[in-house]
Amino acid sequence: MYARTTRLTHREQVGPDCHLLEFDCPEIAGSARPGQFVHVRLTGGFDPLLRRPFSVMNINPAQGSFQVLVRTVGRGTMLLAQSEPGSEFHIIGPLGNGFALPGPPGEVVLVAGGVGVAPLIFLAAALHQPDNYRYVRALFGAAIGGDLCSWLELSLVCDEFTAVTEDGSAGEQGMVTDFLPAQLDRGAGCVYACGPTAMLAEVAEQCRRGSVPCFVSLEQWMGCGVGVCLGCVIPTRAAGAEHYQRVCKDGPIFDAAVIDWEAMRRGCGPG
Amino acid sequence: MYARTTRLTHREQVGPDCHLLEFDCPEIAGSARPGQFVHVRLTGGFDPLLRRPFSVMNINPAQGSFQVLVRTVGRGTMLLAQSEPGSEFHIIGPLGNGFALPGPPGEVVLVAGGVGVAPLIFLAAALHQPDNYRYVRALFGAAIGGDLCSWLELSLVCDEFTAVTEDGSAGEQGMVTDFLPAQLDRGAGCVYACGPTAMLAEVAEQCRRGSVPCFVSLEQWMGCGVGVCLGCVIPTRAAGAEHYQRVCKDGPIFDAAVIDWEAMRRGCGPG
Amino acid sequence: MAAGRVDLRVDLAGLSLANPVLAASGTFGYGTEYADLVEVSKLGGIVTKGITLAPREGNPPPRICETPAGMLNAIGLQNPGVDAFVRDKMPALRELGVPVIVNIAGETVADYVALAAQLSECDGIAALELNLSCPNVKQGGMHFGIDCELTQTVVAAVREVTELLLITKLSPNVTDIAEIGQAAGDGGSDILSLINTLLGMTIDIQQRRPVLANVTGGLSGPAIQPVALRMVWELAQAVDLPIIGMGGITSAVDALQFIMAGATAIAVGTANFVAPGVTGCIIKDIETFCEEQGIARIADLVGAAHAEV
Amino acid sequence: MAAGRVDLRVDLAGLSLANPVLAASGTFGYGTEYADLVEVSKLGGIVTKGITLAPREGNPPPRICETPAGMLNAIGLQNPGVDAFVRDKMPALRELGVPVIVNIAGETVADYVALAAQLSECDGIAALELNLSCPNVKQGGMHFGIDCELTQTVVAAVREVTELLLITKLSPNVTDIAEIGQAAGDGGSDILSLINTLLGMTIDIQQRRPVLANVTGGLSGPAIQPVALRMVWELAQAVDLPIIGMGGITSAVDALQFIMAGATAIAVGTANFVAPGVTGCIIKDIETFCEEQGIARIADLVGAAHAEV
Ligand SMILES: Cc1cc2nc3c(=O)[nH]c(=O)nc-3n(C[C@H](O)[C@H](O)[C@H](O)COP(=O)(O)OP(=O)(O)OC[C@H]3O[C@@H](n4cnc5c(N)ncnc54)[C@H](O)[C@@H]3O)c2cc1C
Ligand SMILES: Cc1cc2nc3c(=O)[nH]c(=O)nc-3n(C[C@H](O)[C@H](O)[C@H](O)COP(=O)(O)OP(=O)(O)OC[C@H]3O[C@@H](n4cnc5c(N)ncnc54)[C@H](O)[C@@H]3O)c2cc1C
Ligand SMILES: Cc1cc2nc3c(=O)[nH]c(=O)nc-3n(C[C@H](O)[C@H](O)[C@H](O)COP(=O)(O)O)c2cc1C
Ligand SMILES: Cc1cc2nc3c(=O)[nH]c(=O)nc-3n(C[C@H](O)[C@H](O)[C@H](O)COP(=O)(O)O)c2cc1C
Ligand code: FES
Ligand code: FES
Repeated sequence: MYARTTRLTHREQVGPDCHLLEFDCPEIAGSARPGQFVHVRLTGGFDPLLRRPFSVMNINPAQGSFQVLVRTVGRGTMLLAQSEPGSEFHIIGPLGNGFALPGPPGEVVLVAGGVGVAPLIFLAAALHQPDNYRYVRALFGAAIGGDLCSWLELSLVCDEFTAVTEDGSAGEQGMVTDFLPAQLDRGAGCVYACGPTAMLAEVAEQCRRGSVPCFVSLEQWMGCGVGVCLGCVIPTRAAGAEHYQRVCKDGPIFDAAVIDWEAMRRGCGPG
Repeated sequence: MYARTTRLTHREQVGPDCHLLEFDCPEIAGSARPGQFVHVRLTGGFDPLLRRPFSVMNINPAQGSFQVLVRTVGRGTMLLAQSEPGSEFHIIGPLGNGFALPGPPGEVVLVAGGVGVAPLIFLAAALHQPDNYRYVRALFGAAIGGDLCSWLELSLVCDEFTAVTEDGSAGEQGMVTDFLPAQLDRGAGCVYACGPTAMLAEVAEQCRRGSVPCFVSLEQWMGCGVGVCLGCVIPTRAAGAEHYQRVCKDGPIFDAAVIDWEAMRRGCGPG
Repeated sequence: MAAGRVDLRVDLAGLSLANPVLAASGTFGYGTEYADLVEVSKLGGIVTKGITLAPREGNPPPRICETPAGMLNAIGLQNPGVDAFVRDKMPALRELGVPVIVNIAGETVADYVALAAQLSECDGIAALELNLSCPNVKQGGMHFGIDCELTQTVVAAVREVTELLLITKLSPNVTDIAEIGQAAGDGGSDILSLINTLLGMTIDIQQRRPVLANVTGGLSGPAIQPVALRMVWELAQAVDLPIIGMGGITSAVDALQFIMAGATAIAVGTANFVAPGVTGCIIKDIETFCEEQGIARIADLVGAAHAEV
Repeated sequence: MAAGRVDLRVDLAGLSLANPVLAASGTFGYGTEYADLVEVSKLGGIVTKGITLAPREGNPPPRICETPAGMLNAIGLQNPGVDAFVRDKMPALRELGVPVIVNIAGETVADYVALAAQLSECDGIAALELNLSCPNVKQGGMHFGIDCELTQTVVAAVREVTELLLITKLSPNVTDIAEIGQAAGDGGSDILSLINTLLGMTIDIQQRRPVLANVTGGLSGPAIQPVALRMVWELAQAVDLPIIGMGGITSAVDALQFIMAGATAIAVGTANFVAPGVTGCIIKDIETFCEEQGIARIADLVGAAHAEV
């Protein structure tokens, strides 16, 4: 875990409300693993006060830089989207557990919704490294084609790639989860998913029925990002004092089987 | 009084911690009088929350623009100093009473301290218009030569100009008020002053002794800027309910004779 | 739903407002000062700066300072006194075309009674707001507003002498806002308004003394929004009277939170200083929200968030 | 004055701190979590997350949300219970090399007594902080902290069973902080700390329900600084006990304000989340301020702003 003042080196709009941002930080670029995130302070002042978490989308250790994919949803992300290259941001990272690598044997299925694609791009890239090699099939869904940000990056590190849009403006028409049964039928060693809670709940349910191990990247509002405030918990099914687990420290990657999806669906956080 | 979203069209560093800023706003440029100020919102957010007041330094009605001279002293002025031309700011103005024009007959003496020069530049320019013409002698003081921001602008609209610095690095050495007695001895119809409170108190005292009318531009923390919050008062000597007067509405220009300088010196506002 | 089809009217114990957005006492002067910048006639109503029997000069300066997302003020109820108010301010207030609520403050029960009696004779006043909560002067009523018995006593005494609608403005500087609100209701208050400012202070570390000449001041602005909202929520659970909610409101999102917490109307204070046109934006954005959500009457949203808990 | 020549030590009823800057309960875990980012050994001391007799899972999520210049939390005292705390957390805490203050909370007087008795047997604890002010659980002690008699009763009961220094942590959600502080003193508290969080809430207008699952939460961060400072100021005028001031401190300017208002030490809470290194900056900047102002001992500044009023 490092805390560094970093420089924004590159900013690129990659969707109607989506930007790809690159930061200089050799320490984070040299140590981040897929599924981990960074915690970014957006101003030197108090508006907004708290840091914001973003998944690492990829690293370039040689160049000492890493990238995040940011969807503009409020004041903090707007400040990021409007920042000029050269601006400085104080960033803490890498944080969180990251995906367990290598996953269980067998082909891997990725299910991405919207900017949830970011950690899966990093994961897919890792799964195409010689040491961890897995055959990777990816499903990537969004409302409209324009929201399939960075689909090219994802498709380049996967063996099979299916885009799905609700309006059919790109790829298949429907919900991304409509296309998961076929993937599971073909056999899958493991499913990794990141996206809106409703999507994750459906992915988890299909995997449970199909007895396929499933790992999801979850979101929750964060105070500290490092495990001390106990603010970012999500409900799990484990008994006793472990009932609530911290997204920032125990996650953000969780075995879908331990999550209390009933409670998640009732709405206990952002997504 | 107008409330407008204006564009910063020009920014120039004119001293170690001083910037000249030009805004596009035909309505303010077309109506501001010397001694009036504008009230600037510095961010769309809450940090800082309140607007900041700045005296109009000059107007260009033909071009629809006006200028202010800003000294960086805290978060708000720093945000201004760092803003790129093209940025937008919501501005209310012109506000306040402004200098009474034409002043009493006779030659006019201006006493400026630091960025207090701004409204006096606007005043001197007005006093060199054919209708209001007065012979103008200006004293301009600062700690060091570099702090005599916009001295050229002032000297161009005065008939006589004396610079004074505490360290003697430019012009005469001493306090600006050391050079006022000689000016008063030469005869003066009226003195106008803007600068730190201690300077103004001394100017007022010398004018009182010399029985020369004196008008000062005062500062106070402001809430509304338009007279409703009653937050920006300063102590005056008038009796009854008028004891406290509002800098934003009854001022910022006051007859020095009505100010309670004893209370001002004890420190009842910004500097 | 077609634009303009939302019914924004609300009813405060019989006082009908065209929309739920008021300008809060002390932040909108006597209704005319903002005329250049605000379409005053579009407001739900305005509450005037606190009036006392005798004219008051207010506290010595400095009277305000800024804090994170807020401001402190210790104006000290500077006002021209009730005679001058009726003579000089009411004529213009009557012309505004919106309900005028007159905020009054006193040191004793007799002060409030005398003010209420005198103002009852004055045309064009929609309601009186009893300020039992000004933290900045001994005479500002806060010693009433932090005590149940005194609250009930002063409200009951005023109730005796006036037919005007009575609003009691509550102080947040209390352990239990609900019991004070109940006491005001027991005294005969028709409506409750809250919150007035939270007591706060700032110190100038160079001078080693408080920034405000009055030492302490009242904290207002966005910083206090969560505290104000919680108090409206608690009060709405405890009383049946209509509530005017305020404290840190800067947007329709804030305003709707107060309405859903149980406020029938809301008032905007400090935000007027930051963005004079903000009340108009709030009204427009509330309407848009209702259209988008298919809500025909804003009144249907009052207290809506209690249903879910 | 030469650098490093400022004496930053302060004395809290016999507990000597190397400097006046503590990490506040609930915002610094059990001392080790920030080890990568903070030089913990340079702190004046740390206060651990509130401990209860039995383990607690805490409240359901969402537990936090952001507000203007502040945040709401309703953690609900999630903690492993005192046995696990002593077994799993104390060993590492003892190694930190700074005074460790253990924050305890309970539902009954007996809970506090049992916690104090058990922790008195444990090595390496510099003081106990009685949390009489957690707003987020019925069992959090706030029903004690808003009542003078209950405050005195619980403090006195704990006093009976322990020789450890006792700090009583006060709730700001009261009408009169001074009388609660006095009651704690009368009960035998050695030190007072304040403020805990202000009760607040936020509503999600889309869902029409409170954002926090617990409905209300505690407001912390810069937004509350002026309120906290005022309470420390009032308390310092009313009691002779040393005070630990906190609430919205993010800089040495804030910290010095609390010290000048009468706090012997200060604690930093929410600011740790925003800038983990902030405590170190505050210590350094306090030292620089003292050097510039020719102040030999920080202790000389305690309460300095009262002299001028
Ligand atoms: C571990 C983790 C990884 C994330 N990775 C990414 C990423 O790679 N790219 C990306 O665009 N976003 C990511 N997010 C979500 C991102 O953190 C939020 O969108 C962001 O914090 C919103 O800040 P804001 O100030 O713009 O919005 P706010 O004004 O704070 O809120 C606007 C909306 O965003 C939602 N929101 C606020 N805080 C969070 C939060 N902490 N998490 C999720 N939603 C929130 C709210 O529900 C609200 O509707 C991640 C979140 C987590 C917890
Ligand atoms: C009528 C009027 C005209 C002014 N004209 C000019 C001008 O032409 N050029 C210029 O540079 N400044 C001018 N000022 C002062 C300017 O408004 C302040 O310097 C500015 O508001 C400070 O904001 P900040 O956020 O940078 O500082 P803050 O962080 O708010 O404060 C930093 C310092 O500035 C002082 N300060 C804060 N608010 C005010 C205030 N309202 N007035 C004066 N001092 C304040 C404080 O004492 C503090 O020491 C004028 C003030 C008034 C009242
Ligand atoms: C400068 C100022 C003056 C005020 N004067 C009064 C007053 O005279 N009477 C009163 O009842 N409230 C007064 N208030 C309190 C406001 O009406 C309101 O209750 C409070 O500011 C909280 O709302 P806000 O956060 O929107 O400002 C004043 C507030 C401010 C900021
Ligand atoms: C997430 C969080 C958890 C907290 N937990 C505790 C606690 O367990 N016990 C306690 O006495 N105070 C607790 N507090 C209160 C802080 O110790 C402190 O009193 C308060 O946050 C005000 O300080 P701040 O504004 O610097 O955060 C907690 C605060 C926060 C933000
Ligand atoms: S954000 Fe603080 S524990 Fe996770
Ligand atoms: S700033 Fe509000 S009256 Fe002058």
